[in-house]
Formats: sequence, C-alpha cells, structure tokens
Amino acid sequence: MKFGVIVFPGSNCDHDCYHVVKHVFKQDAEFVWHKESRLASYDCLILPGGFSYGDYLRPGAIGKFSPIMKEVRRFASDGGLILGICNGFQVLLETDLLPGAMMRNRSLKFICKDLYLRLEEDDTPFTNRGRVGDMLKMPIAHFDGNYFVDDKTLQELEENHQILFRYCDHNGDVTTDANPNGAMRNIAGICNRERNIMGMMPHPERCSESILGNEDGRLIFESIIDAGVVLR
Amino acid sequence: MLARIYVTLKKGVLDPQGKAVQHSLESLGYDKVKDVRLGKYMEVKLDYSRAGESEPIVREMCEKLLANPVIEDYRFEITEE
Amino acid sequence: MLARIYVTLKKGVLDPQGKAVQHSLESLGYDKVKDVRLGKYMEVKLDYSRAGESEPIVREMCEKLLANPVIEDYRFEITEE
Amino acid sequence: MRNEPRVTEELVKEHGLTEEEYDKIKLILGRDPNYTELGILSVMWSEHCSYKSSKVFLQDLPTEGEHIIQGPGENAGIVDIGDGLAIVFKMESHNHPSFIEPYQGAATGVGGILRDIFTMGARPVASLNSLRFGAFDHPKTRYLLNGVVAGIAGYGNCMGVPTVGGEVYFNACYNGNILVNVFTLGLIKKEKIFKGVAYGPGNPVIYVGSKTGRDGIHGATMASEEFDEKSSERRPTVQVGDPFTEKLLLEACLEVMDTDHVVGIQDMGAAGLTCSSCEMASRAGTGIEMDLSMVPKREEGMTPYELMLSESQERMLLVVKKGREREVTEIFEKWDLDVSIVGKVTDDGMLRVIDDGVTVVEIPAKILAEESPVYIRPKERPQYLSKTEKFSTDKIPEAGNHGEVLIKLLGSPNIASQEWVYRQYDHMVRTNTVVLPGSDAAVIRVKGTKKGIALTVDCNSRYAYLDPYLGGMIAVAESSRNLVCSGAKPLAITDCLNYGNPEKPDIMWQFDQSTKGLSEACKRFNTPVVGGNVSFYNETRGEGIHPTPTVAMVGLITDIGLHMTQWFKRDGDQVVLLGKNCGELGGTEYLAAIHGQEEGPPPRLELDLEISVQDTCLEAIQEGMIMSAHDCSEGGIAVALAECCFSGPKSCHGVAVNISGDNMRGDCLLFGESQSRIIVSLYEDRLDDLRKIAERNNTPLSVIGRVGGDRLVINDLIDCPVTRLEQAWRRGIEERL
Ligand SMILES: Nc1ncnc2c1ncn2[C@@H]1O[C@H](COP(=O)(O)OP(=O)(O)O)[C@@H](O)[C@H]1O
Ligand SMILES: [Mg+2]
Repeated sequence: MKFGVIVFPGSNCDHDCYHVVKHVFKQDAEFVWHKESRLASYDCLILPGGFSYGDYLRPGAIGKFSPIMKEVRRFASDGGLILGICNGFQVLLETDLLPGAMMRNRSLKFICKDLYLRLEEDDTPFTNRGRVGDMLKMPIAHFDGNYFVDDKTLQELEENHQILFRYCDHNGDVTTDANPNGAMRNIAGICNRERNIMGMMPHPERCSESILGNEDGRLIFESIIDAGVVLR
Repeated sequence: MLARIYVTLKKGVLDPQGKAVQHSLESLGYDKVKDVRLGKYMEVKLDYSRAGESEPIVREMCEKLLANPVIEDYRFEITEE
Repeated sequence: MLARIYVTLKKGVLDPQGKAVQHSLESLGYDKVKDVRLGKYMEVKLDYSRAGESEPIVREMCEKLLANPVIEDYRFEITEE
Repeated sequence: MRNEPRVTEELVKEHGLTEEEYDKIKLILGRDPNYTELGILSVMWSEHCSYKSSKVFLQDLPTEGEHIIQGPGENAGIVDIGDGLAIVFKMESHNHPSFIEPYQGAATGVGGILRDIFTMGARPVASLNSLRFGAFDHPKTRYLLNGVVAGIAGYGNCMGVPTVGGEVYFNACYNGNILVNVFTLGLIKKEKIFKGVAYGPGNPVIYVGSKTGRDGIHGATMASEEFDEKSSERRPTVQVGDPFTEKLLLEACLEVMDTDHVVGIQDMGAAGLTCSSCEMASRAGTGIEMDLSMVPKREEGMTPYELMLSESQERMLLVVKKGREREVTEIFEKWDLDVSIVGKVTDDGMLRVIDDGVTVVEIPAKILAEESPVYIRPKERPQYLSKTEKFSTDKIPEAGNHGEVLIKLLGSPNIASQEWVYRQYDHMVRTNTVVLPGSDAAVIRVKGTKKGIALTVDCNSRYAYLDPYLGGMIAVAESSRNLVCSGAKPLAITDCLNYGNPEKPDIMWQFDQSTKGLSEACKRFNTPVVGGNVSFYNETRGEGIHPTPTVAMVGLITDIGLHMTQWFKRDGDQVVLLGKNCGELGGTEYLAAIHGQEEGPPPRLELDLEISVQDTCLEAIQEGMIMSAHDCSEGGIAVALAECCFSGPKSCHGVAVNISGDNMRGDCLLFGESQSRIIVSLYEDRLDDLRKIAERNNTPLSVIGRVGGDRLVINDLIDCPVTRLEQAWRRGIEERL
C-alpha cells in the first residue's frame, strides 16, 4: 500500500508516522509538502500530529488553507482513505471533512499520557481488525482535544455509528473520570459518514512497536492495510 | 482603516478558560463576579480609505479564517486608525 | 454590570500569533492587510449596581490577574448588561 | 552624524563597566568608544558572555576523553557513540528572565538551547529541565511554577522535541531567584558537524529567521546583576518566544546544512548579532563587516545600538560559500523565513558595522570574543558553615511512627511524584522514548541502530550548601548512578553552575569548592565536561541561593533491549541492596521536611565504593540478570523502596525487607541518605551470579527481602499498605496547587 504523509509547517509527528508505515509495517510511504498542488497516487493519506502553523489562532485553522488541502478534499471525495491524528484530526475538523470543533482541554493544560480507549465500531477501514468493546491503551499528547459538536450533529454521529473511540477507564467503562479533556461523550475518534476519513486524538504511531512497551496502535495500521488490500 | 474584531464563544458552548478565570477571581476574593467569558480580540490594519469598502472584506476574513462557526460568533467595528 | 476588557500586547512586543494570521490572510489574497495584532477579549459580569462602584475593582482585577503587566496592556468599558 | 548619547563616565557606569575596564577599552582602541561600541563592549564583557569571574576556576575541569569530539568552546559539546553517529548536548540557564516573566522566560530558554544544538547540524531529539522554586507556600511559587512549566511545554511541545526528564525542587532559598536550567541533546552524523566559524574572506554573511525588534536589549547584562526593586522596570525588554518560527528555522537549517553551501553557522543568543558575528570571526581569525540596512527589522527607527544588542529570538547567522547565495536563500524562502545577506567575511580581524554608509563600529573581533578581562576574585569560607557543621543527630527527636513519617515524606514536594510537571510535556514525540519520565533516568533509542541513550539531570543543592565540595561531587555521582540504574555507561556531562554574587568572597568560595568537587568526580567517573554554563548574581536583596551546580549526564546503552527501570516487576523476586547503610541524617530531606532544619554535613561519598557499586550494577544489568534497579537518594532507603513498589506503569507490588545498620536509630536507618546505594531485584536463581560480580568488584551486597504482597514492610519499623503510600506520593504536588 502507498501512504502519503502530509507535512504542514509545524507538523512534528510526520517522521513518526512515516517511520511506522515504512519501517514497522513495510509499506510504501512518502512525505507530501503542503505547498504541493498535485497529489501523486496514494491509497491512504495521513495528516500527522504537531502544531501546524504553531496552532496559532486555533489548532488546524491556518493549515486548512494550505494548497495541498484542495487535493486532499478531492482525494476524500474519491473515496481515498484519510487518517488524521491529533493535529491532523484538528485540521480535518477545521476543513469540514469531519464535523465538530476542538476546544482547549478542560484542565487548560497540555496532557501527555497513556490512557484507555474503547473501540466503538469495527466496521470501518480503520478498525476492522478489532471488535466492538475492545480496549486499547494509547497515549494522548494535546492541548486542544475537548471535542465539541452541536446536539443535532452529535445525534447523527451516534445514529450513523461514526464514533469510533471513546476514552474509558482500565475496566473499559466510559466514565467522566476517564475523560481526559472534557470531550463530549468521551469522544476520542470519529469518522465521516462514508467511513473513509477518520480523525483521532490518541497517537497509534507511538504505540506500534514492542520496544516502546505497547503495541495497541498496530490495530489501526493493520486495519488500514487490510482494507487497502480489499480496495485493490 | 482599523478593524477591531471580537470573537466569542457561542452561547451554549462551555467556556473552560472563562470558568478558570472566574474561579481564580473568586479565590482572590472577588465575590461579586457572576460570570466570565473569554474571547479573542483582533486588530487588523487595512489599506482601504473607506469603511464601506473594507466591511465585506473583513466579514469574509472572519467567516473564512478568524472565527470557527461551529463554536464561535464574531462581530467587528471599522474605524479610521 | 458588564465589564468588557481588552488585553493587548504592549507595543514593540513580538506577536507571533498576529504575524501568523497576517501571513495567512496575505496568502489567501487579502493584500490590503498591513498588520494584525491578536489580543484577548473578556466579558466579566459583576453584581454591582453602578459602574462607578465596579470601576476600581475591574482595574484591580486586570492588574492582578487578567493582564500580564510585563507584556500586556489592558483597557475596559463598563456597561449595564 | 546621528543623535547618539555622548559617552560619559555616568553612561559607562550604567553599562556595568568598571573604570579599569573602561581604561582597558580605551587603550585597546586607542580612542574613546562611541555609544554603540560601548554597548557592544559592555555586553561582550559582561559576566554572562565573558565568564570573567569563572574562567580561571573552570580551567581544571576535565574536558577530554576517548569519545569526546568537541569539548567546551563551541555552541555545544559532541560525543562519539559509534555507528558513524555522535550526540550533541548542552545545558543553559534562563533564571532571571523566568523570574520576571515565567512563561516567556522559560519558553525562550528552551528556544535558545534548541538553537545551540541544531546550529551544529544536529537534530534535537530529547530535552531535560532542572527547575528550582521557592518554598511551596511562598506567595509567588505557584504562579512561577505554573508559568515556567507551561512555558517549557509550550515551546518544546510545539518544536516536537520530547522533554524526557528533569527535576523539580522547592526550597526557600529560591524564593527571590528561581532556577530554570534546560538541556537538549541532538543526534548528528560524525562527518556532518558544523561550527560557528567565519572562514574565507569574501564569503557572504547571511541572516535568517525572525525580524529584529527591540527585545531583550541588555539581557546579558541583566543576567549579570543582582535583582532589586528596579528590575521590574526593565520588563519591556522581555522576549516573546515564537516556537513555530523556530520549528521552521530548525527544518530549514538542517536542509541547508545537508547541502555543501555552508561554511559556518551560529545562533543569535545573548547579545544577538554582536555575539554571533564576533565569535564566528574570532574563531576563524577573520573579520566580519555588516551593513545594518540589510538587517530585517520589526520596528521602525531602530538605532545601530538597538540592532546590535537586540536579543530577538529565532535568528541565525550563517557564512556560506561565495556564489551559493541564491541556493541558500531559496531554501529559507521555501520555509517562509526572512533571509538577507547582511555582510561579508573580511581578512582584517575587525567587527565592522556600517549604518547608512557610515562606519559605526570598528573593534577587533578577538577583543570582544576572547580578550575580556579575567578576574581572580577573592574567596573566603562562609560563616554559616561553622554553625551548620555543629549538627548532632542526638538533638533530633526521633519521630514515633515511622510509617506516618514515610507517608509525609512521600507527599512532600521534593519527593512526591512529579507527574503534574511532565504530563504537560510531550515526552513521547519522535517515538524514541523507551523509558518515559518516572524512572531514574530517561532512555531513548537511536533508530537504525541497536543503541540507546540515557539521560539525567541532578543536583542536591542542600548538600552543596552544607559542603560545596562534596555537593559538587555528589551531583556527578548521583547522575552517574541514575544512568547506571538504567543500564547505561556514563559518557560525559554538561553543567549549569548557578550561584549568587561572585563579587562576594564567600560565594566565590562556594563556586570554587563545588567546581573542584565536580571536577574531581568527573575525573574518577571518566565523564568529561563537554560544555556548560555559569549563572551568577542569583541574589535578591543580598540573599543568595544555595550553590547549585546542576549536572546533566549522558550515557550509552549498547543494546537497547537491556535497558532497565526502577520498579519491581514480579512477585517472588529477591531484593538486594548494593552498598551500605550508614545512617547519616545531615542535609537530608527528612531533616528538612520533618524537622525543618538544613544542617549537618551531607552524607559522605567514597568514590571507590561508589564506583564499585555502579560497576556491579551495570555489569549485572548487561548480563541480563536483574529485573529492576533504583538508586537511593532523597528520603533514603525507605523512600527508594516505596518507589520501587508503586512507580511502575503497571500494577503495584509489595515488599518485605530486613535491613541493617549497626545499632542505628530507626529514622537514621530508614531516611538517612547514605550515598552509593542501589536496590536491585532479580530472580532467585540469579543471586549467585550477582554475588560473584559483587565479590569481584568488592561491592557490599545484602539480600534484604522479597517482592510480594501489597504492603511495604521494613524490619519492625514500617508496615504500611502500598496503596496508601502511593496515594500520598501521587497527590503530593497536585494537592498543594
Ligand atoms: N521538570 C521535569 N521535567 C520532566 N521530568 C521530570 C521533571 N522533574 C522530574 N521529572 C522526572 O520524574 C522522575 C523523578 O525525578 P527525581 O525524583 O528527581 O529522580 P531521581 O532522584 O532518580 O533523579 C524522573 O524520571 C525525572 O526525570
Ligand atoms: Mg534527583
């Protein structure tokens, strides 16, 4: 499979995402500079974490105008797979490729730590390797992960099974205490209605190698690679 | 011209920063504080000679970039500098 | 009463956020933009009945907490809500 | 000519130059300096830039060794780690700015140290920070703590460089003078090292990065003065960090350095354009001529004085090969950075600055960079020592309930979990962090090799206060012990030497003593000093801080699979103590936190014993025979054992041990801070192997107990549920905020 990792000025998980798909999962991978106005043929695009444009103004707000985003939209409407992680998720929200917005964490502090996610949907290209109810341990590292969306859209997200991950405790229970940032209904990751775009705040690329002490993130990449094979 | 732009959180959107400031004010002993909302204030200098000219431009800038319509409202005034 | 408070960076203090927004507006084609400065806007509701009463209090709140005197200036207006 | 103030006696004094210094200037120049030149000379000859009080005392530090590629003198030190790779690291202080504006002060400190690393061509891969605040209940402490931590997070996180470790201490001696020391380590290919040199007359000098504003003018002189009420008036000079621009600068510089266009490069730190240009010229034995009209400016009407002394952040100065201007400019423009050719290298050794066609500065670069005055300031043993030395344990009442004391200690801010701090730092970005903050040392892997690098920063300044020489030694010994506990062989150190006013003989004595101790220990551990920083004048209204020689040490793990962590792994494992319990109470956290005293001689350090304990531990880890290793530091063996029980990321373990010390009091045994002790745990059937290693190294070894259950049991002194201990420890800092 061929992955494209979009590099915005200020992206800083671009190398990590590249490393994972290229060296851990042995797939093709290329960096795509944000000023490009043409997109080569990729099977999956990753919008990596970081601080595009310093997160100045709002996270993801300025990144949405990068020339490459036009192509990303076209890629999306053609059904290509797009994975937005952390800041990449924020860019997808600002671009309206996914619904909602990110606000400052409830604690008003940056939070970097491992926590647990409950897998809510296994019927997507990003999660097909798992089963609903699976618990995954993954790190978060963000300042703005407090997901907000209006009530109507929230209901649609629920009804259309677009909520893929929720923050949960070590028993798998989705509780207020397990919510690290104040996100509505403990939402940690969602997809679009067509299910080819996913955004998530936790970092699967940080937990896909045994030397890093946690491999739960592999599920995401393995799912995508499986789905990619089917797509072909 | 100078556009003064105010971006505030929509009614109904929880404002964690405002809450935190309110809390700090209270703990400093300001017991008459009933509510605090935090927003952004921007000053944009524009090379137009009339307010009327710049108004639609500023509106567009707000819609496109300066405010996020999912969570924020905006308003602005345009003055000579 | 409602205090509207504007906190801006002191003159001469670098405003990275404003700079980034300006740059972005420029590359969106708004070539008349000459300068952008970003600040904070706060609305504080106070349980006083007269503006005169609340004024010194608001000033004090600004000095103590709401503005960072090292790099920021502030100004405010007080109105009935 | 322009309207510049006339240089008067008054003005010279305001610039912090003494009469003798000014006479020397006149002698060298053969004339009076003008206003701009006075400004330039005063910053370059300030304590901060010139090390005039410390130079002679630093000469004895060991700086060479087998693997050392670059010692002090460049922007950072470089150590060979094999595989064609080297590590580049340095530590810097940003104490004064952080006290004035904690967020921006700490943030720009991080920005500065990052530039020091990537200016050598290295990609920064990990940072550490060492923070010291006043007493927790001091009215400013919380504000400063919040601001500093947020500032480090704000800058470092945005840059995508993980902050993998550090330390935080609280002590009333820092009430008016906090310490913010930041460290960054980068990775570099050995054949791709860049230096700050302006070789080749005729080569263009290029400015890149943020525009120059009136930021931080006289930052360097500020760092060379005591604080007083007037300090706050200097506030408008506070620099604001722009990590986004720095991130662009980092990527762009690494891209440029990947070509063969660059001759030399240096960041603009303290004293901005002045310092970078004269140092680059001086190192190469050349001169530099600059035209100020070409310098990108943020504000109108800036004078030569302001342009030359501005400390605006996120700027670099490059010398590139003649004819490559366009290629270099294009790369920087790709990254949306301001770039401008501001001058050229000359062969006359002068720093020459031209404004509006007029030469406004003409001073030999060497004079500025290398020939500052040097002082051998008088030193004298401080009075307070004769008081603090009179300490006797007998005067300390032994607390009744040791379990309760342990709980109190675990919850005290200097021992409690520092997670509140490091949770705000992205410590995992770059996916190299194998051991996250929370163990004795952080460990990162080196992608593409089997290797790992361990890093730690340590200093117990209470020890240094009570015995500067010993305190300096212990800072090195403890760093080394922390690295060894993570399975690494120590390689080298960088330091930040933080002290009060060097013009006072007792401060100078502290400085001299602790530097000697540090030096002695570095020689014995074979860990040369490859760079560092001296911060004097950490005083407010005459009150100096404790002498604080902070040490950051870096070590190598040849097989990353054999890294080690501090927490117990399995019930049933044997628990072994390497080293001896001597029960010293002087200078302990117990004495300070429970009895409110800072007295006594600090614990002794026998270097032979220390080395033998470390050798045994490291060998055992490398043989793969042990499961955990933790050193005993603040709070003694009781605290160390408790941490072994609950500090791991998975479940807690209990432990029951029997420890001995000849007839000593319970509190001495439990909370004394004898040096050279490591607690390891291992499978029972590896005990004999461990014994053999210990015997060969002459290391005292005692099998003290076994992992298991859910309580911490020490002799008949302590018997407490681990969860209770853990809660006290986890909440210690957060509860106080
Ligand atoms: N300011 C900080 N930033 C990042 N990590 C920190 C900081 N302070 C402490 N830590 C981490 O918390 C852990 C405990 O610190 P400390 O008690 O000083 O350890 P030790 O005594 O073994 O040196 C270490 O892993 C350390 O790196
Ligand atoms: Mg320590």
